[in-house]
Amino acid sequence: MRASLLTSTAAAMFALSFAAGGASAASKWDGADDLPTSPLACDASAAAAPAAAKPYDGGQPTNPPDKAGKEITLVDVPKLIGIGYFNATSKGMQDAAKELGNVKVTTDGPTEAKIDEQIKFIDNYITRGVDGVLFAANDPVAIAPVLKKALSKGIHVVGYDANSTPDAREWFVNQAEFNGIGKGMMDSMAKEIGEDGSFAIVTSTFTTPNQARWIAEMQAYAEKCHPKMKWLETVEAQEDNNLSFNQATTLINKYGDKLKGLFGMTSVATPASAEAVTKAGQCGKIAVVGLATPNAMKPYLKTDCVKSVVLWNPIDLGYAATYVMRAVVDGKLKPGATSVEAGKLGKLNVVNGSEILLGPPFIYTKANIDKFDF
Amino acid sequence: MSAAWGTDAAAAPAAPPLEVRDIEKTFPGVRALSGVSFDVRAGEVHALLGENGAGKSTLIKIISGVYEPDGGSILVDGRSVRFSSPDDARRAGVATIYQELLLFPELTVAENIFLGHAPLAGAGRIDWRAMRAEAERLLAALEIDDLSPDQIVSALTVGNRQRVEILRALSHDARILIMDEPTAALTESDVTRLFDVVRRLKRRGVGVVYISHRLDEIFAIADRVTVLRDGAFVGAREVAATNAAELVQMMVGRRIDNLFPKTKAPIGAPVLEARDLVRRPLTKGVSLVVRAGEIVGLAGLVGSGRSELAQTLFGITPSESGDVRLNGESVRIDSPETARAKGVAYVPEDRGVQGLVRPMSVLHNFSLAALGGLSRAGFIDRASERRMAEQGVARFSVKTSSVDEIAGRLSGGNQQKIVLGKWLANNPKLLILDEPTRGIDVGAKAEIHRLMSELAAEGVAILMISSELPEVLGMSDRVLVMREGRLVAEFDRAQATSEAVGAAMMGGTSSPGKAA
Amino acid sequence: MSATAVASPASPLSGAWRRLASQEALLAVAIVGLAIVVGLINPRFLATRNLADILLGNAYIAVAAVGMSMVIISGNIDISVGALIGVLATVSGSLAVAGAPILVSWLVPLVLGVAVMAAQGAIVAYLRIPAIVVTLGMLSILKGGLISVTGGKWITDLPQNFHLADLSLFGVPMPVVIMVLATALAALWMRHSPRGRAIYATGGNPEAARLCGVNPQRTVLMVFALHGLFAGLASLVYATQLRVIQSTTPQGLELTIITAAVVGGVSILGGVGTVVGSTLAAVLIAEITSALVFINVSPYWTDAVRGALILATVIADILRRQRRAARGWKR
Amino acid sequence: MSAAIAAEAWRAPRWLKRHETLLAIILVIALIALGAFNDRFLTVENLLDQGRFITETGLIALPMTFIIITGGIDLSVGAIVGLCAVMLGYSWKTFGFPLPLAIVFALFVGALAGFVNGFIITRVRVPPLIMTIATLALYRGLAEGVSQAHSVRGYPDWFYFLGQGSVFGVPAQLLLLVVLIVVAGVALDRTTFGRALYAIGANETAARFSALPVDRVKLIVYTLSGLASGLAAWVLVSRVTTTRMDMGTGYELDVIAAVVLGGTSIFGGSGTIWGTVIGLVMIQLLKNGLALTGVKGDATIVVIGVALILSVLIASSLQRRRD
Repeated sequence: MRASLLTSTAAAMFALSFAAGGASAASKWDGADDLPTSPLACDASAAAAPAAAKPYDGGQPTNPPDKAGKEITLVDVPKLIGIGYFNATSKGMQDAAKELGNVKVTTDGPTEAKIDEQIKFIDNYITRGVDGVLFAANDPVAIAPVLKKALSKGIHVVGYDANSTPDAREWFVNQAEFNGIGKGMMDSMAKEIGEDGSFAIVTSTFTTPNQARWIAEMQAYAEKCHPKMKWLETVEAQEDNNLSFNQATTLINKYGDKLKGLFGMTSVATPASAEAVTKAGQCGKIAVVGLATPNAMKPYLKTDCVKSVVLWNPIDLGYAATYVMRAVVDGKLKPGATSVEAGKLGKLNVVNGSEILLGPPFIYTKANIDKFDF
Repeated sequence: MSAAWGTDAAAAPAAPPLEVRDIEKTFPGVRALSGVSFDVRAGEVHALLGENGAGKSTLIKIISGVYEPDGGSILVDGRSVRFSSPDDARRAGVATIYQELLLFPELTVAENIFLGHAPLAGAGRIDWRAMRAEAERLLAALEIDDLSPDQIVSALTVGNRQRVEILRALSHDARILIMDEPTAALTESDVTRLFDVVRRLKRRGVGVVYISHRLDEIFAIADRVTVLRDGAFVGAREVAATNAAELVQMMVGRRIDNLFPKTKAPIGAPVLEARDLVRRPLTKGVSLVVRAGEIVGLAGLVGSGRSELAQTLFGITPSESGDVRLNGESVRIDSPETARAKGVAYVPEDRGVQGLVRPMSVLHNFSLAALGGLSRAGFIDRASERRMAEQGVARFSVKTSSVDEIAGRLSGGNQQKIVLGKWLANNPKLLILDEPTRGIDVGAKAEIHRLMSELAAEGVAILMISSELPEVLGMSDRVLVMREGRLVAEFDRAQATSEAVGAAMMGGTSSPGKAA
Repeated sequence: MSATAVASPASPLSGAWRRLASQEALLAVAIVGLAIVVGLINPRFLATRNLADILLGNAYIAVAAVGMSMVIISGNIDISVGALIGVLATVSGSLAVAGAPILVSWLVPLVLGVAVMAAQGAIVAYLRIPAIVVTLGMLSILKGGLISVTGGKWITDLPQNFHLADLSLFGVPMPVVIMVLATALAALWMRHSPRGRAIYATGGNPEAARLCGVNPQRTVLMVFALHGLFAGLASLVYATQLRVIQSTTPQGLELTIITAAVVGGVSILGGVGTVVGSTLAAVLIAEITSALVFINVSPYWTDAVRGALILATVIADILRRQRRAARGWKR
Repeated sequence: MSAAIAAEAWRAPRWLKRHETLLAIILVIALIALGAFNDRFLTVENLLDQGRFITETGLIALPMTFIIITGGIDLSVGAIVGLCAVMLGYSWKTFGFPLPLAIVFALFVGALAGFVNGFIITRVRVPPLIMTIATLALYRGLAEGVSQAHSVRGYPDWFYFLGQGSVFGVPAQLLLLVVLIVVAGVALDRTTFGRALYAIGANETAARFSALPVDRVKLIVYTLSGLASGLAAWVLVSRVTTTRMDMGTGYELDVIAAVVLGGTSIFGGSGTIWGTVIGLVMIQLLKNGLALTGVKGDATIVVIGVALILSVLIASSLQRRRD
C-alpha cells in the first residue's frame, strides 16, 4: 500500500514534469523579463556597431547639497557581501577613494542576494545620511522605489554591475553590455568546441536578472551566428559551490560524449564546472567557458583544463563607479555628457542615454592570470 | 534471581532492610512531610495509607531517591544512607513502581523492562538474547501469557503497560519494592495475580511498601499499615488488629459510615438507547439502555472494551455501524461536539491525560467544556465564567486557594472533582463516568458517590465504568458486564453479587489478550 | 505468545529490528525503484560513474544527517548545523593554507564542531532553553560571524594533500567510506550500547528515563557533542571536495539535512528512528535531484517535483507507523 | 489593550506579565542606548519607516503565534509568500485577471496552501514540522514552475498604495498590521477560539475529550497562516513593485525568531500576541538602530542571535523562579 502510494505519486510527478519539460524546452529564453534581445553582428567588429545616441534617461536628485571638491561619504550596497566578485568591486572602490583622497566609501549589504534585505540596507543608509549610494541591484524594478527615495533626499545614486530602472538612478556603470557578453561567451565556446558542438549551461538561478539576460543574449546571438551549435540544457545551482559541482557532474554523466562544452554563468558556477570536468577526467574533451574571478580559476588554467575565462575586471568596475560618482558630485558629469574621466582607466564612453561603458569584457588566459589577485 | 533472594533471606540482618526516621520535606509554600517515621521488614507487606495530599507520594519519592529529605534519616540494614538519585536507591535494593506510567512508547517490552540495566555482552554492547530470555522469565513469573518481550509498548493497553511497569521493578532483584497504586489500572483477576507475586516475593524476604486506597486490598495483602494525614504520621497498626472503620477514621479524621450511598431515585424514560454499536477493534455490536435517574454499572476486565464503548458513545471514536437514540431522538454521534450538544458528558478514565489540562487554571478547566454557553458570538463572558467556576468549586468542595490556581497542583481527588464539575456545568442528560474514583482518597470518593446519587435523583442517566467491584455493586441500579467487546451479562441490583459479576467478567478461560 | 503470533507473522526478528527493517525497506524500495524507472527512461543514469557521483557529491549531507537524527531522536532539533559546517570548512581550509600540518587542519574542525555543539547542548540541557531557540540564535551568530571575519574571501590554493575527499580506501572514495563508516558505527552504537539506547529513552520519555537511572541532561549534551563531531566530519568532506572553499555558510543546508533525517523516518516527536534510515534518505533525495535532470524534467519544475516526492515519502512512512500501531491494538 | 492581554493571560499571569514587561524594558533600554548614539534613530520618520519593513513578517507572525501556542509550527510560510506573489502577478499578467481579482486569487491560493498543510497535519497526523518542511520545498517549487522564473512588473499606480502610500503620514501597511494585531490579540485573549488554542497546546487529548473541535481549530490556524502569508505577499509586491518567485525566502526563521523571542513557548500552551509584537519590534529596531550606529549588516546578525538566546534565557530563568 505505502509502496503503491509512493510509486503512484512518483509516477504522477514524472508525468507532470514531462509535460512541463516539453513545454519549457520549446519556450525561448527571454531573460526572465520581457525585454527584447539585441544580438551583435557576428564579425569581430562588434564595437563598430554604434549605439544610437539615446537622450539621457536617468533620474536626478532633488536639490543635493553642493559638495563639489569637498569630502563625500559614499555607501556601496552590492547584491550581497561575502563573495569574491563583490569583494573585488569594493576593493576597486577603496583604490579609487585612496587616489581621489576626498571620498570615503563603506561597503555593506545583505549576506544573501535578497531584494527586500538590500532595500532595508539602502533605506537605513538614507536615514543615516550619506552623500551618495553605489548599488548593484538584485532586482532592477524592486530596488527602484528606495533609490528614488534617495534621490528625493538629495542623495546621488550610481549603479554598477546590475542596473535598476533608469529613472531610479543618475548613472549606471555598465561592465559590458549584455549582448557583448553573449557574443564573447558564444564566440569563445565556438572557438573551443567548433560550430557543431553541443553545450550546457550552469547558472545561479533563473531569476537572477544579469544571468538571465546574458543567457537570453547568448541564445539570440547563437541563433544568429552559430546556428549549428546545439544547446542541450540549462540548470540552476544557486551561488553554491558544491551544488554547482553536483549539477555540472550530473550534466557530464547525462550527456557523456555528446557534451562538448559547459558554460558557467557565475563566478561560483565556472570553477565548480571546471572542477567537475577535472574530476570526470574530461579535461580537453569538455571545454569550460564562463564568467569567473581569476584566483578561483588559476588551478584549472594551469592544468589547461580551462583555456580562457571571460570577465571584465571587477576591481576596475568598482573603481570606475567611484570616479563616476565623484564626477557627478563635482558636476563634471551632467546629463547629455558623452564621456567621463575615470582615473587610470582614462576616458569612458556614455552609451544608451545614462550608462557608462567600462569597455569590452576581459579575457583571462594562462598567460596573464597571475597578474590578478582577487 | 531466586538464588540472590534466597541468600538475602538467609543473611537477613536484625535491622530492617529499610527504615526512615523523622523525615522532613518542605516544598515552596507546602509542608509535605513533618517527622514521618516508617520501616519495612524483610518479607512483610507494609501498607501506606492516606488521602491524596497526605504525603504518601512524597514519602516514597524520598525513599526511592527522587527527592532528598530536608531532615531526618534513611537507614538501609541499619546503616544511614543518602539517596541523591533513583540510581542510588536502586543500588541499595529499592525499586519503585510509580503511579504514572513511565514507559517508552516506541521501545519493546523487553527494553522497557531492562532500560538502564540491560544485560551486557562485553565490549559494552547489549545482550539482546539474554534480555529477551530474562523478560520471558519475568513474564512467566507473573504468569502473563498474553505479552511478548518484542511488542512495542505504544501498542499495549493501559493494563498491560502497568504490567510492564511491574515487571521492570521486579527486574531489579529488589529487596524493597515500593508499589504506588499498583492495582489502579488492574482488573480483579490481574489483582489476584499480582497478589500471588507479592506473596511469592514476601516468601523470598522482599519487603514491600504497598500504597492503595482500596481497604479490601490492604486487608487482603498487607501485614502492617501506616496511616499518614496532612504530611504527618497518624499511626501504625497490625492489619490483623484493626478494621476498615478505624483506618478510614485515621485517614480522614472523621467517620464515613456508608462509602456507597446510592439512594433510590425514580427511574424514568430511557435517555440512551444504543443498538448494535460497532467500532473495531473493541466494540462489537453492543446494545444497551440507560434510563433517567438510573445508574448503570459497566463491569469488565481491562481490555474488555468498556472505555472504548464509552468513547464511541461520546464520539471520540465514532461508531462504524449501529444506531443511537437519545431521549427517543435518533442521533449520529460523530464527534464529542455533537455528543455534548446532545447532552452527553464523559468523565474519562485517565484524569491526567484526558480529563484535565494540568497547566491551566482551575477557572479555565471548569469552563473548558462549557465555553459555548459562556460566550456570545465567540467572546467569552469572563464574569459569568468566573461565577460558574466559583460556584463549581463551592458545590464540589474543591480544595484550592483560588480558581486561578493551576489545576495540576491540586490533589487527585480535587482534580477529579474539577473534571466532573466541568461536565456538570453543561447539565448533561447522560453522564458517562469512566473509573470516576480511581486513585482518589476515601473522602473525595464518598463525595463523588454522593454526587452521583444526587444527579440520579435529579433525573440524570449515569453510565459508570469501574474496575472496583464493590463500587459497581454498591452504586448501580443495574450492572452490565462486558467481555471482548460485547455485553455478556446483565444483573439488576438484587442479583448483582461479586461472585456472579466476577464470573461473567472472566467468562471462564478466555483472557483479554485473546480478544479479536 | 499468542499476541506476537498475531502482531508479527512468525517474524524471527525482535520488534525493534522488525520496525527498523520495514522502515528502511520503504526507502530502499524507493531508491531502487526510482533508479529502475529512471534507468528505463535514460540508461546512462545507471552508469556506475553516475551512481558513484551521486554518493560522492552528497556524502557530507548524509554524514551530517546522522548527527541530526540523533539530535531529533533525543527530542531536540538543530537549525545551526548548516552554518556550522560552513564555518568549520572555512577554519579547516584557512589552517591548511596558512601552512598548518594537514592533520591539524583535519582535526581542528572536528574538535571545534564538538565544542560549539556541546555548548549549545549544555544550554539546551541544563539551562532548559528549547533547542530551536538556541540553534536559531547560533545560526545567525555563526552566519554573521563568519562573514565579518573572512569578509567572504574565497580560500584558494589549498595544498594538494589537503583534499581528504580525493583519497580512497581500497578503491572506495573517502567520502563514501566516511559516510558508510559513520552510519554503520552510529547505528551499531545506538542499537547496542546502553548510552545509545538512552538517547531513545530520553527522546521517548525524559521523566521515565531519569527514573531508570538515565541522565537526560547528560544524554542531550552527549548527543549534541556527537552531532558536532559528525558536523565536523561532514565539513571535512564538504571542504576537501573542491579546490575552492567559499567561506560563506551554505544556504538552506540545515533544511536539507533535517529533511534527510525526517524522511529517514526519524520522528520529530523524539524516541523513534534510525541513522541508517536517514542516510538512505539522504541518498534518495540526492538521487531524486539527479534523476530529475536525467529524465528531462523542466528545470523550472524540479524543486516542485522534489518537494512532492519528499512529501509522498514522509506521508507513506507516517501511514506505515499508524498501521503498525493499529496492528498492535488488535491483539 | 495589549497590556490587558498579558495581564489576563491564563497561565501564571504574574510571570507572563513580568516576561513581557522584561522584554519591553530590554527593548526600551536598547532604544535609548541606540538613540543616544545616533540622533536619526529615534525620529518619528525613521520609526514609521521601519513600520513598513516589519509588516510582512508581522502579518505572518500573528497566526504563527497561534500555531506555536497549539504546539505546532509552520516552516512553509516563506514559500507561500513566494507562491502567492507569483500567483498575484501571473493571474494578472498571464491569465489576464483584473488586478483586484488577482489579489483575491493570490489570497485564496495562500489560504489553500495553508489549508493543505492543516488538512494533512490533522487527517494523516503528519507532525507539523515535517509536513511544512516538505511543503516548504513544494510551494517554492510550484512558484518557480508556474512563473517559469519570470518576474512580473509594471503594476498600475493605485496598486502601490498599500506598500508605499501613507495615511496621515502613517505607512498604509502599518495600519493594516496594527488592525490585525488588535484583532488577533482580542481573538487570542477573549474568544473561545483563543482559549481552545491554549487548551490544545497544553493538552490536546484533554481538549478533545472536552469536546473542543481540535482538528477544526488546527485546520483554521494553518489556513490563517497561509492567508496571512498571502497578505504579506500582497504587501511585499506592492512595496517592491515587482513579483519574483524567490520572494519571502527565509521568512520562516525571522518569524519564528520574533515569536519565541516574544515568549511563546515552542512546546505550546503559552504565549501572547503582545509578546510577539515586542519580539518583532525588538528585532527590527535592533537591526535598524545598529545599522544607523554604524554596525555592519553581518555584525548585526550576530547581535540579533545573541539577543535572541539571552532574552529567552533571562525570561525563562525568571519563569522558573516563579513556578
